[in-house]
Amino acid sequence: MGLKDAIKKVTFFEILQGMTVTGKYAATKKVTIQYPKEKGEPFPRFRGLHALISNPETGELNCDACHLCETVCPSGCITIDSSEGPDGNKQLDRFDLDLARCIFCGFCEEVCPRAAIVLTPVYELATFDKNDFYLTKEKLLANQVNAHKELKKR
Amino acid sequence: MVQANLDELSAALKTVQKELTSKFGKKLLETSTFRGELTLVVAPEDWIAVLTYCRDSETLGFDRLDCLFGNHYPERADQPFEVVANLTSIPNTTRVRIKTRLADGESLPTATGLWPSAGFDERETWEMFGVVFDGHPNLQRLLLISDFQGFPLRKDFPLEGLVGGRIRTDLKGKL
Amino acid sequence: MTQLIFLVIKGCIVFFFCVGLAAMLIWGERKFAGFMQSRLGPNYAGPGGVLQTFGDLAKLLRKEDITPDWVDKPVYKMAPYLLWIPAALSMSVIPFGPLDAQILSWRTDLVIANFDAGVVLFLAMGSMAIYGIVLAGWSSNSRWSLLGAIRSGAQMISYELPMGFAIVGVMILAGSMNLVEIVDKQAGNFWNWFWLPQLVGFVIFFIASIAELNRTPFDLPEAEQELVAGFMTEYSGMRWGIFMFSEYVNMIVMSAIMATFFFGGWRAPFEAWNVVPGFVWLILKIMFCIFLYMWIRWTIPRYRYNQLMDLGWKVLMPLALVNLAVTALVVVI
Amino acid sequence: MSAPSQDQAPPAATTLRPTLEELRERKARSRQPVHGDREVLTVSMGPHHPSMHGVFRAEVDFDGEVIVATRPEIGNLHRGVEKLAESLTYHQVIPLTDRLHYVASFAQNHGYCEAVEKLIGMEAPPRARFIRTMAHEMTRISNHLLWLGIHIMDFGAITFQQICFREREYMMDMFEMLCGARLTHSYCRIGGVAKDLPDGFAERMYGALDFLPTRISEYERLIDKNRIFLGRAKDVGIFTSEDCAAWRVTGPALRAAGVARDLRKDEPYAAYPEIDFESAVEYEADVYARYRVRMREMRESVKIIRQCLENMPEGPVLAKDAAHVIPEKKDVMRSSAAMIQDFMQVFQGPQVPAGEVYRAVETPHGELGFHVVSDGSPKPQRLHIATPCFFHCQATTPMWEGEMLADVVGIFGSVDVCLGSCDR
Repeated sequence: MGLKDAIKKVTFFEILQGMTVTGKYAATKKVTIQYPKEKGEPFPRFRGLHALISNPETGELNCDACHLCETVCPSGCITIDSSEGPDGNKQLDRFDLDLARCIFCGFCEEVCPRAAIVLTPVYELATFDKNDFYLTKEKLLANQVNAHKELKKR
Repeated sequence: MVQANLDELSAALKTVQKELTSKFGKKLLETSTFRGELTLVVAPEDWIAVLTYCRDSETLGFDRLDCLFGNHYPERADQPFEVVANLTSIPNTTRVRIKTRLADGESLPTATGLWPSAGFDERETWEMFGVVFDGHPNLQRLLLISDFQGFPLRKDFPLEGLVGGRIRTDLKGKL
Repeated sequence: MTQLIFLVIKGCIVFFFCVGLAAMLIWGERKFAGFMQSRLGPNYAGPGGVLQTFGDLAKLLRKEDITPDWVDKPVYKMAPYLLWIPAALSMSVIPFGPLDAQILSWRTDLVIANFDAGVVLFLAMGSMAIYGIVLAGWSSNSRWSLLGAIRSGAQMISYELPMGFAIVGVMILAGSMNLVEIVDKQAGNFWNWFWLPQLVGFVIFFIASIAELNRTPFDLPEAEQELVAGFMTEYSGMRWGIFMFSEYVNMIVMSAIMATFFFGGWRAPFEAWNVVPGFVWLILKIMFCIFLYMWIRWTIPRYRYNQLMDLGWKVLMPLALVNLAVTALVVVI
Repeated sequence: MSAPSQDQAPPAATTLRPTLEELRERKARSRQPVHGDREVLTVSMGPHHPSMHGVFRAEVDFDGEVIVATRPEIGNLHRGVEKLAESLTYHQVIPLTDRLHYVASFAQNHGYCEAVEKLIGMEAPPRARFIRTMAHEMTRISNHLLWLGIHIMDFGAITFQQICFREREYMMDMFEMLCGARLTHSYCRIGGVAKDLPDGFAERMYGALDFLPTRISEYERLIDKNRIFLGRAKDVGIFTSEDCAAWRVTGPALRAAGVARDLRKDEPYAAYPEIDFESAVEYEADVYARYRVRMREMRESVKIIRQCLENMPEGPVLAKDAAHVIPEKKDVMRSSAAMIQDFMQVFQGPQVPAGEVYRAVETPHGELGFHVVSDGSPKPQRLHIATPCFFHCQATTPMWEGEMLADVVGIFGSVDVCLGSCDR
């Protein structure tokens, strides 16, 4: 051990060095987001609460009831019932999504050929009532106001 | 089963194949290759001998057991269970797969003497498939609760439903 | 009679000062830790979160005080108080102003107890605090608590000795065991204080005091990475709160002692600044020491048990003895 | 004093490399003697122990403060992933692999997709391979940052954890930008990755690459030379290369024992063959060496990400393979062929050949192997996941014996264990 090392040892050099680092952090700007008061802005691709998209002009649902999302869902949280509509096309009777089962993998959005189901950047999903996790077609349709503006880009 | 096509093996694996064939010959029941991987099937009684040779041979040098696990083929009536060991050689960067097929209720000698890391693997294989490893120091349930009923990774074990386990009330006050 | 009334008043002031400062320190430490970790710390209760401690207090009082079945109940319940009352008692010998000071039309000594064995009282009371920890750990009948108590016992004994020897150096320089006289001997500017002639002693005292306070890097009795919460594993509710609280009271006492021994007590750093009342300087010095404790706590890791013992017996103890011998020689010559 | 960086790989240290015999002897010396005949104190470390990693439980016998014996117990987080995978198509298993190791979930996605691609015999397009490499290294950085913070906290320095989380948060933001999720990415796909890089990703990433090395130097200033940390970490938990082979301890713990085993080099995958990097190897085999390996790996990862971004080829991110790949959404919306492919993949699943493959990748915590057995159906006949953490948990027994109570969590943390990955 050289003299330099000995001096460093006696003067607690490396401990003081570490203390300067923490001391510096104490004086610098903080990085916290004060969550309920200010909210982080998710990126456009964020996979949050689901929404069903309808045509803005006609109000008609984009969904064709093709059951792709129901089939691809790894956790089986989507339930779709369909029947033949008056015009001979398939019509969507029921579109239920159990948010408590959903794992937010985004597969439903990815396989949908009509861009009917999307994941919005809404991330505040906590609720006091478990029934709120059961999203019916109406609730999902109402969620489309949250859908990101640049939906097409995704 | 895919037939052995030794051409797709790398040079190092060809040496491995040659060496093991010359050493064990007829004891290797089946040799197959797939995507450049060598798979050898041995009888349960040769299991330890082959693994020991793989580990101790200078040229092979399979010094690590990458994983050991079971598989269940209900369609094979006589030998439905399979135990697979993936061996790795760190210096040679080669891999080989040794398999053995077992009848229901047949047991296999433990490999914990060769690689202690087989301990957890064999416990898992036992609890998931019911394959008993003779001489294992601590053959108990590993991932499931200790009084779980049934062997969940067998194909006849249902995916859903309340089978196998139950909430433990018997241990109240003992833990 | 007036002196008796004054004694009561002084005692109350010092006691409530300790309690109040400890409450603020709990908030302060959390805030300071938050700052060092690039976050804000508690900031909801009151401006900047200053009322956080009182919120915590309300929560702790409302919580159920769980007493496990298997504990030794009387000892278990008594232990938290044993930890901090003796320590708080040693505040009585700390002078916070000159003797025979004039306050309005009365004259009084600005120290609660002015007697010759002040140092001995401090050492004795410091040793008493160990009983709180050991009894808490022992009576909990839990394995973690027991390990914490054992560690604590060994640690306190090992560090009491270098600490005592470090103080003896100061006593030789001052020629007295009376804290009032020790402060008087440090009259003058800050280079006249004892930290300069007793630099080694001061470092030993500082390290040993961290160990006595059970703070990082010597917080082995309650090391949560090893012993869950050490001696207070089984405690909950307000009894646990008292343990937490007593840590800060002990810290204030230890800082006050350190200020008295090495930083001139209530004296200003420069002779001319003595127009500011003594207790202000004392509080500033206490806060400075506490600040150091906090900074160290939130920066460095913890010693292992055997390393702690090695440090105490093989490094600090011989160093303290050498320091004592050198001091004695210099004083005699 | 500047921190020793990767570039100055100390030549002096190479001459001081301890041999295996020296390490064995050092190991024997560093451990306390274990007396079998004494009365022991048995405690339950975990799962409710505040600083035990995850829900690991070990019954530990102490003689005083020295560990006499340990009996590790796992399974508190068992979710039956292997059983579940047998009921899902190859595509649907990808989100399950996320949840194996939720700190480095992209590495799990990647390993699984590499295994299935090997089974199919396909290869991802070049751009996808570069994105995978980059995302894998991002995972490595974020995992090591979390590890570092927690590991130093295991030794009692609490501030460190918060500081490391700050940088990790940045990497998680990058992942959120890239794939939409912060923890469970589900980003890799069979035949490529889910989405191309978003606009402005490269600029943000370069920003991170610029400040990360300085931050790493800062961590080193804080802890690297600290006498208490050195005392706690040096010659503690020595686990030699032969122990590592016997107990299948892999990853940084193996490289810290002087074995230059790195699957990124030994069995190259993704874009690693085209990238210039070196794997960090240390020779002391103790907790401190593992710490050094990870610090160096973080710097290497920064270099790899930079190379990936600079050399990123243009092109599709998903292979044009109608039999195995779910097409990209924008194609599905435009062409009917892609739409049919979409329907076929979802309703029928990929057309994989019968056979079995084993593919291992170098995840941040060790070698993660996927053994996929296929009987020709779109669902795996058997998926065995050989996770490093499973074996690391098992290796606690030989690692802890003779060490002291204070180092239990520290040694356990030094091999980097995630119980989600262990219990599967």
